[in-house]
Amino acid sequence: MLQVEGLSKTYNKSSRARVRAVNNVSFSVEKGQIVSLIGESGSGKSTIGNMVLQLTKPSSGRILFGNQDITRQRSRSSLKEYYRKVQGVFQDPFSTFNPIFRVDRVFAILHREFFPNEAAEAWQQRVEAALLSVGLTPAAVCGAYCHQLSGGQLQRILIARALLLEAELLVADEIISMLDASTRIDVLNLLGEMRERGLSMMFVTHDLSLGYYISDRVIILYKGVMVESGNTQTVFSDPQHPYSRSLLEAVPRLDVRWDELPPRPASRHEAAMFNPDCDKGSPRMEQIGEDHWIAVRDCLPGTEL
Amino acid sequence: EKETDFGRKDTVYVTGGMWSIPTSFNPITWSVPAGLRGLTYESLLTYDALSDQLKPWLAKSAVWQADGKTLRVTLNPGTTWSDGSPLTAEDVAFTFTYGAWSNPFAGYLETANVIDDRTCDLVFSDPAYHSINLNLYIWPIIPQKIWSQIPAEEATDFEPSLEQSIGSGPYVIEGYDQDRVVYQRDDDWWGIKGLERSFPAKRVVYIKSMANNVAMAMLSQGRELDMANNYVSGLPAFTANNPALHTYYKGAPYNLPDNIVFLMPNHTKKPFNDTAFRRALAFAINTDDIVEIAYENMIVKPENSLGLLPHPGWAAYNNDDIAKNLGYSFNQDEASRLLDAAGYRDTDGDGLREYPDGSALSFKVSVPYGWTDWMDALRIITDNFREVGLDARPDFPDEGRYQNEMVKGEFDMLLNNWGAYRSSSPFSLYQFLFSTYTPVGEDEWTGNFGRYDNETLRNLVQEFNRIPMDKTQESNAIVRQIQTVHMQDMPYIPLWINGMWFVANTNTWTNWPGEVGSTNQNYPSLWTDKLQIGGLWMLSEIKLK
Amino acid sequence: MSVEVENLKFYYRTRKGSVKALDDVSFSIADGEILGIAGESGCGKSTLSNGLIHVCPPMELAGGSVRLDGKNLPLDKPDEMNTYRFRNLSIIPQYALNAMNPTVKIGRYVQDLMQSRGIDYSAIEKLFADRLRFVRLPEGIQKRYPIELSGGMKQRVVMVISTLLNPSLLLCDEITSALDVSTQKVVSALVAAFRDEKIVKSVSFVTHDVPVLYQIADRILIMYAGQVAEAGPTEEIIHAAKHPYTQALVAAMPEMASTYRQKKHASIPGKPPALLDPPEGCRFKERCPYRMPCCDERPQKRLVGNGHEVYCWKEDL
Amino acid sequence: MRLKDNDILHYALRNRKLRIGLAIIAFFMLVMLAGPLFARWEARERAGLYPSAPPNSTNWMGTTKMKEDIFSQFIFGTQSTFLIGFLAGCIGTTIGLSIGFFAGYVGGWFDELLMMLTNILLVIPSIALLIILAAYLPYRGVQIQSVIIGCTAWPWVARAVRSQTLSLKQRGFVSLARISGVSPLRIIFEDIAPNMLSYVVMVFILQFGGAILYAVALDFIGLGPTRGISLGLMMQEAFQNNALQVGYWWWFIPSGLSITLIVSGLFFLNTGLDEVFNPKLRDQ
Amino acid sequence: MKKYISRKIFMYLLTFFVAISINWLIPRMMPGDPILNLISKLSRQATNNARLYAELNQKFGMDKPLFSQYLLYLKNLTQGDLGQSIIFYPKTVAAIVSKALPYSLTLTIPAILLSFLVGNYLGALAARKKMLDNTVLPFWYVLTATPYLWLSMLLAWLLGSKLNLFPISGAYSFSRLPSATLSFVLDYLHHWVLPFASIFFVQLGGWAIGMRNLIIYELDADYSKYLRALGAPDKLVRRYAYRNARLPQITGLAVQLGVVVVGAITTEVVFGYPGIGLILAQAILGQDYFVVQGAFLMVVLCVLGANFFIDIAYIFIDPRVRHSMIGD
Ligand SMILES: Nc1ncnc2c1ncn2[C@@H]1O[C@H](COP(=O)(O)OP(=O)(O)OP(=O)(O)O)[C@@H](O)[C@H]1O
Ligand SMILES: Nc1ncnc2c1ncn2[C@@H]1O[C@H](COP(=O)(O)OP(=O)(O)OP(=O)(O)O)[C@@H](O)[C@H]1O
Ligand SMILES: [Mg+2]
Ligand SMILES: [Mg+2]
Repeated sequence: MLQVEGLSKTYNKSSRARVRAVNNVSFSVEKGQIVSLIGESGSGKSTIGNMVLQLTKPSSGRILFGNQDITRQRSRSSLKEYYRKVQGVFQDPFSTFNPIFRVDRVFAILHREFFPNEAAEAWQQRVEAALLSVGLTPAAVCGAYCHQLSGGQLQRILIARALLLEAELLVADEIISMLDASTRIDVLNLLGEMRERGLSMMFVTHDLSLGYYISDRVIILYKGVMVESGNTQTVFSDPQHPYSRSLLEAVPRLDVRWDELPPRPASRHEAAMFNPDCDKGSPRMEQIGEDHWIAVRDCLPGTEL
Repeated sequence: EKETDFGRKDTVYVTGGMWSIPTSFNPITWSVPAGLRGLTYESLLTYDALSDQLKPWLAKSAVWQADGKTLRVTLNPGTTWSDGSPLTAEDVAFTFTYGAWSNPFAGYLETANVIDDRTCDLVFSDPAYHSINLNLYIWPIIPQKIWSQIPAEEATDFEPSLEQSIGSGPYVIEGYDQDRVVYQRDDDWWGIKGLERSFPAKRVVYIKSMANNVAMAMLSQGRELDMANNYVSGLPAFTANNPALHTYYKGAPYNLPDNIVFLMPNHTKKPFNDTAFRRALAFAINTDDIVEIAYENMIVKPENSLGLLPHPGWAAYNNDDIAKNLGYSFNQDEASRLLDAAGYRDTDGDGLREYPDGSALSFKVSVPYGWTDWMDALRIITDNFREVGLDARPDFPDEGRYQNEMVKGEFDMLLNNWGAYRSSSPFSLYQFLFSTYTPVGEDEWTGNFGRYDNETLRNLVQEFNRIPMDKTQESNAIVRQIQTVHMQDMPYIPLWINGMWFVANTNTWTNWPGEVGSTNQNYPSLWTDKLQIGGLWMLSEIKLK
Repeated sequence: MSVEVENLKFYYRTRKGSVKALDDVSFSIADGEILGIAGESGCGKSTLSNGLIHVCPPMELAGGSVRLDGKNLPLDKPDEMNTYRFRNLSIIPQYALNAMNPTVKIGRYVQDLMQSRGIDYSAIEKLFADRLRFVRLPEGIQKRYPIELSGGMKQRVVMVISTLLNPSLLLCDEITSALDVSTQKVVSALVAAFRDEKIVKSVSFVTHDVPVLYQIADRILIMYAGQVAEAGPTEEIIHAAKHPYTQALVAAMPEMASTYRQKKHASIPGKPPALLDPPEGCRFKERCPYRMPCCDERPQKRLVGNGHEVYCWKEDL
Repeated sequence: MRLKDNDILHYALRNRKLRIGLAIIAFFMLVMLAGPLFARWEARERAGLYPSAPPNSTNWMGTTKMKEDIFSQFIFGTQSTFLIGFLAGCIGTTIGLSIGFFAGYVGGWFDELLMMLTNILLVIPSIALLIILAAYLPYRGVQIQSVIIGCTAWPWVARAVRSQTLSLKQRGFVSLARISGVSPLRIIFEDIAPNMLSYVVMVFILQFGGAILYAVALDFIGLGPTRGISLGLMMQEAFQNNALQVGYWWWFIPSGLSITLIVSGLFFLNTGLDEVFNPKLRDQ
Repeated sequence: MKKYISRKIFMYLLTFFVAISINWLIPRMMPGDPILNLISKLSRQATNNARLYAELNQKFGMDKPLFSQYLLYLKNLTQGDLGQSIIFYPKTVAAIVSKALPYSLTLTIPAILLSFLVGNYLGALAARKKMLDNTVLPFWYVLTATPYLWLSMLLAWLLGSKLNLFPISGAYSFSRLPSATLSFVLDYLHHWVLPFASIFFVQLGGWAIGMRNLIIYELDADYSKYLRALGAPDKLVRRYAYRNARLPQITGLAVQLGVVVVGAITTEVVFGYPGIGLILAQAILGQDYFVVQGAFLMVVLCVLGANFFIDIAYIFIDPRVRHSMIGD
C-alpha cells in the first residue's frame, strides 16, 4: 500500500552543518499491517513520518501510495485527496490541540475541508459514532478544552478523527511516549483494534517493548539509516545487527535483569555489517532470512552472508 | 571664576545671524559666516542706518563725477591688509572687476581706472545709483594678490585657509569650530589711525544660533553671552525680571524696526489674479493682533498701508496721502463687502465663500516650518481670512520646500521679507517686489515671487534706480507712481515690521545702543552685512563695566 | 536506617486551596539500599524529591519529619537546609539535561560551586577527574561546555557533580525518562555502581518506568495520588504485588515477552483523583475492582512480609 | 494563552503593575473621550483673555502665548497623541505580524528575502523614509505621521514574530491542521495568530508607546504634523517660546508630564500583562 | 565556522550595498531640485543665476544619466567622497560629518555604554529583592518613558540655568578654542555632563528593566534550580543568572550603539551640542539631502558595524552560538 523507496532527507540549516537525518530508507507498509520504526532519539524516525505525511519534503527518493508517487504531486487538491487516506497522530497530545479552541474543532475542520456537503446533523452523528468506537463518551469530550482532558483521551480523539476520514494508513509518531503507563497500554490496545479493522499503521517509537507488543514488522533505524528490518518476532528474537543487538540488550524487562540476560550467540553477519558511523559507501538491505533484512555495505560486493 | 583661555574682560560674546556652522571664510559668497564681512573684510563705505548717512570707511569718499557715469573712489590714507601690505586702489579696481558671479557690479561696470594709489574711477555703463550705493557699503574689498590666483569661475567655491584670509578689518579670524567663530583684534589695524576708531574687545566670539531657551538662559547669566540678535520669545516678561538685560527700547516695542513682511499671493492662480480679491484680503488682516499676540508687542506695524519702514532714509517717500486715498486699514466689514461685490459669496451656505461661478474656493498660506513667530502670525492671518468667510489654511512646509515652491511659483500665498530690509533707499524694497518678472516654469530667485506682471511698474523701478541718490524730489515723483499702482493693484500686502532683534547683558559690557542713556547711537546688529550699517560702530563704542 | 521519613506532607498552596501532593507519607531507606519509587504521573514523586531538597513557595511543609543519619532535617528552614544539601543529601534532577549553565565550562562550574560552598577546589579536583573517569567520560571534559556534550554525557556529568561530596542520600528524579534505552541502561547501572562503590549510602530512585526499577532497585515504593500504596522488596512488588493498584500497574507494563496478539495487557480504568480535594479514605477506591464500604476510611499500613507494607483494606492479601 | 482560564483574569486583577498601567491609561482615555465635553475652545482658537496666563477659572490650565487654551490643547493633544500611538501601533504591528508570520511559516528563500528586507529597514534610519514621504505630501497631519512611524517601526515586530512563528510551527496543532488540508493562510490566522495573541498585545503596547516617543522627537526636530495639535507639538511650542525660562510652567509641564505618564503607563501595562501571561514572572 | 563567518560577511555586505543604494536614492527620489535650493540660498541678489544653475548642476553631477550618477556615487564613496553640502555650501559632506562625528560619538557612546553597565547592574540588583524591585521599578519606567528632550530641557533649566552648575550650550566653553590641555579636557567634560545625563538616564531605565526581566527568567531556569538544590548560595546563583542574562542585553546594545548617531538628535539640539544630530536636524529642514545622505551613511555604518561586531563577538562569548554553528 505504502512504499518508500530510497528516501533521504538532508537538513541544510543556514547556521548549522548539514544534517543527514534520513539516509536511503526503503520499506513498505501493507494493508492491515503495523510497521514500527524504532530507533534512538535523532535517528530520523519523525522525519520519515513527516515525509510520509508530506509535512517535510524529501531530499530524494520516492514515496508511493497506491502506486502513485506522492512526492511529485503538490497540488492542494491531490494533497487533500492523499490526506483522506493517510493520516497522522503526533507525540504530544496537548500540543496537537490548539489550546484556545475546544477539542471538537478538529472535527469541524474535517467537516469543512473534506465533507462540506454533508449535513451538520449527519456529520455530528458520524462524529459521535467514531468517538464511541474509540471508547470515548461524546458528551464528555465535545465542548472540552484540551487541558481538561487526559492525554489518552486526546490521542483517542485523534484516532477517531482518522477513522472519520476512513483513512487507510495512520502515521503514529510516538503517540504514547507522553502518556502514563496505564493509558499507554490503553491506546496501544486501541491501535491493535484498529488494525483488526483493516487500518495500516506506521508506528514510530523509541520504546522497543511497545514496538514489540504491537507491531507486525519492525524497522530499526540508526542515524537515519535502516540497520535491520523484518518480522517483529524474527528480528527481536534473533537480532543480527550489532546496533539492534545492543538496543535489545538494554531494554529493561520485567522478567530478567540485565546482568542475568542469557548471552546471545554471536552475530553471523558481523563482517558485512554497515556501520553508519562511517560515511563511506551507502547501505543496502540484504535479506538474511524469511522477512529479515540487515544493512550491509555496498562497497564490499560479494560478501558472503 | 573658572579658568579660561579668553579673559572675560577681553571678550565680547555675541549670537544671532550665524545660523549654520561656519562653512567657508570666503567673503564674496552670500552665505558667509557672520562677522566676516565687517570685522575681517571691509567695505568702502558704511551706512549709518539710524541717521541715514553714508560714512567713510576704507574710502574717504565716493563721489559721482559730472558725467554721471563715473564714481571716483578715494581711499583713506594708510589702509593696509592684515599682513601689513598696503591696500590700494588696485585692490578696489580688482574687487569690482573680478569675474566672480557674485560680483554685484557685473554687467554694468564698464571699467575701473586706477588713478593713483589712493584713487580709482569706477565707470558704469548704466549708472544704477541706488543699487550701486547699496553695494558700496555692503561689498567687501578683497586682496588682489590672493584672489588673482583664483580663476573667477571657481571664486565662490574657494575656501580660503586661515592664512589666506587676509582682510583689512579690525579683527582677524583666530579660530572656529562647528558652533563658533572667534575673531581676534588686529592691533595694527589701519583704522586706529586712519579712522581714529578702536575696538575695546580683544576678541569677538560669534556663537551659532542656539535653541531659544538656551540663548535666554545664557543671556541672563551673562557668562558667555553678551548680546543676541535673535528673536527671543517671551522677552518682555523675561527682561522685566532681569535688570541686567538691556534692549533698545526699555518697553514695547523693545526693538528697532528692521524689515517688512509681505503677504505674497500667487498672481498666476485664481483667485489671486483678481485685484478686488487681493484688496479684500488686505482689509481682512488684523495686524494689531499680530503685533500684540504673535510678537508680544516686540514689533510695530507699518505706519500706513504703503508698508514702508519708519526709517529716515525712506521717510521722504512715505506719501501718506496716497496711503490715505488708496490704501486700506483693518476693516472686516469692508473686506466682506468687497468680496461680495466681486462675486465671492457663500452660495452653498457652509459659511465659506465660493467663486462667483459657485465652485469651491480654498487656499493655503505658507511660511517655513519652525519659524515660530511667523507661524503664529500666520495663524492669526488665516483666522482673519476665515472670519471673512474664506477657506484659508496655514501651511508650514519645510524650509527647503518653501523655497522650492517660491522660486518655482507653485504656492498659493506665502509670507516673505527677503529683500525688504533697512537700506539706504526704498529702491531695494521696490526692486525686490517689482523689478523682475519671470513667467511660471522659470525660476524666480530675487523677488516678485508671486509673478505680478506689470511692465510699467518694472520700468518705473528701473527709472527710480537711475535717479541720483540726492535727487529725492525727482525720485519721489516716480515712487509716487509706483505706490499708486501698488495701492490700487495691491499685488503684495505689507503685514508687519520685524524688529532688529537685540538684547544684551550689561554685566561685563555696557553702553549698548539704546534709545536713551547711551552714547552708542548705532544700529545694534551683528548680522551679516549689518555690521556695515551700524554693528561695527556699536562694537567700537561699547564699554567695559 | 539512613533515611526515615515519617508522615511527611508537602502541599502546594494555590489560590483554590492546598494541593495535597504528598499527603502523609512514611518510609525508610536502609544503608546501601536503592529504593525505587514508582507511580502514575502526578502522584507526587517529584514533589517528594524536590521537597526534601528545597521547600519553596508555593510548596510548603504541612507536617512530618525526615531523619537523615539520625538527624532531623530542618525542612522548614531553607537556609539551615543548605548545610545538608549537597553534603548529606543530593539530587540528580529530572531536568539533568538542562541542569548546567550553558555558558560555563564544566570544570569552572564545579570550581565555582565548591568555592561558594567553602570547599577548597584543589582538594577535590583530582576526585572530580577520577569520578569522571569512573562514569567513563572522556578526558578533558572539564574544559568543555555542556552544550558540547550529548544527552547521556550531560546526565553522567550531573551525576558526578551531585555525588561529589559523597552524600548519604541521593535523590534521582526520573533521570532515565528522557534517555534512549541504551543510555538508560548505562545511567541506571551507574546509580547502582555509585551505591556499590559507597559513593552514596542510599538512593531514592524515582521513575514511572517500573521495568527500570526491577533492574536496579532493592525495594520499591508504589505511590498513588500523594500517598504510599505499597512498599516492599523488588521481587515481591513486581511478581507478587498485593495492592490492587500495584497489580494493575505492573500488568499494564508491556514487556518483551508477549505481543498484543498473544496477550492483551489490561489498563486501569478511570483516572487518579484530583489532589486539590482528594476523596476521603483510600484514594484508589474509585478505580479499584475490589472496592468495599470500608474503603471510605483511610487504610492502615499492613505488614504482609519482610519489609513489605501495603495500604489496603482488602483482606486476602 | 487560554482565554477560558480564569487564572489569567484572576492574576490580571491582582497584578499591581497592570492595575497602575490601566489606571493611567484609563485616566488619559477619559481625558481624551470625555474631555471634549469640557473643552470650550478649539486647540488653536485664541480663547483666553490674556496671553501666557497662569491657570485660572476660565482657562483651567492657563493659556499659551497665542492666548490658546492649554486645557483644550491638552485634551485634543492627548487625542492625537493616542491616535498616533494607536494608528502607528496598529500599522507597525500589522505589517510586522504579517511579515513575521509569512516569513516564519513559509520559510525557505521567501523567509530569507523578507528577513533581508527587514534587516535593511532596521539599518536605514526611519527618518530617511520620513523625509522622503514628507517631501511628497502636501502637508503632514497626525494620521500621516502615524502612518509613517508605523511603516518604519515594524522590523522588530517582524523579527520577533517570525521566531515565535517558527516555534509555533513546530507545534502539533499546526501539523494537524496541515494534514487536515487547511490552507496556509487559514493556518496562520486561525491557528498561529490566536496563540500569539498575548504576545501580539504586548508588542502592540510597546509599539504604541514607542510611536508616541518617536512622534515627540519628530515633532521636535520639525518633522511633526504641520496641522493639528499633539502633546509633542505642545511641548515643542512651549520650548520654542521659552515657557520654562520665562516661568510659564503651566505651558511646559502638562505636555511632557502627560507623555511620560502615558508611555510609562503603557510600559506598566506591558510588564503587568507579561507577568499575567507568564506564570514564571508572577508574584508568588 | 568559516562558512558561518563568510556567510555573515556576505549578508552584511549585501545589506550594506542595498542600504547605500537606498541612501543614494533618497535625494533622487525627492521632489524639488536641490540645486535650486542651493542657489536660492547662495544668491538672493546675484543676477546670473541661470549660468550658476548650469554650473552647479554639472558640478553636482546632476546632468549625467541616473545610472552613471550612481556609479559615480559608488566610486566617490570608495574615496570617502560623500558629495557636497547644499546648506553648508561649499563645505563637503565628508568635512561636515567628520567634524561633527567626534562630538556625537564622545557623547553617545559613553552614555550608552555606561547606562548599559549601570542599568544592567541595577536591574540585576532589583531582581533579587522584592522590596527594591517594587520601589525602583516604577522609577525606571518613568525614566524610559521620558522623552529625551523633555528631560534635557528640565535638566538644562534646573541644573543649568537655575542652579548654575553646568553649562548648557556647546561642547566646550565659548571662551576657548580646543587645545591639548587639562583645563580644556575638564571644560569639555563639564559641558558634556548634562547632555550625557539626559541620554544616560533615559537609557538607564530601559536597560535596568530589561535586565530585571531577563534575570527573573534566568533565576527560574533549570540550571539555577540545580545550583540551589546543591546548596549554592544565592550569590552564585545570581552571578550565573546575570552571566546569561547579559547575552541578550548585548544584542540590544548593538542596536543602541547603531542608532547613537541619530538617537541623540533631540539632546544635541537642546544643548546645542555640535554633533551629527544637530547637523542632521538642520539638513533635514533645509532639505540638504546630501548631508542627510552622509549622516545616514554614518548611521548605516554604525548599525552594521556594531551588529557585525556583536555577531562575531557572540561566537566567543556564547558557547551556544559557537556550538550551533559548528553543527552537532
Ligand atoms: N527542522 C530541522 N532542521 C534541522 N535539523 C533537523 C530538523 N528536524 C530534525 N532535524 C535533525 O534530524 C535528525 C533526525 O531527527 P528526527 O526528529 O527525525 O529524529 P527522531 O528519530 O524522531 O528523534 P526523536 O526520538 O527525538 O523524536 C536529528 O539529528 C535532528 O536534529
Ligand atoms: N507548583 C505547583 N502548584 C500546584 N500544584 C502542583 C505544583 N506542582 C505540582 N503540583 C501538583 O502536585 C501533584 C504532584 O506533582 P509531581 O510533579 O510531584 O508529580 P510526579 O509524580 O512527579 O509526576 P510526573 O511523573 O508527571 O513527573 C500533581 O497533581 C501536580 O498537579
Ligand atoms: Mg521524533
Ligand atoms: Mg515528576
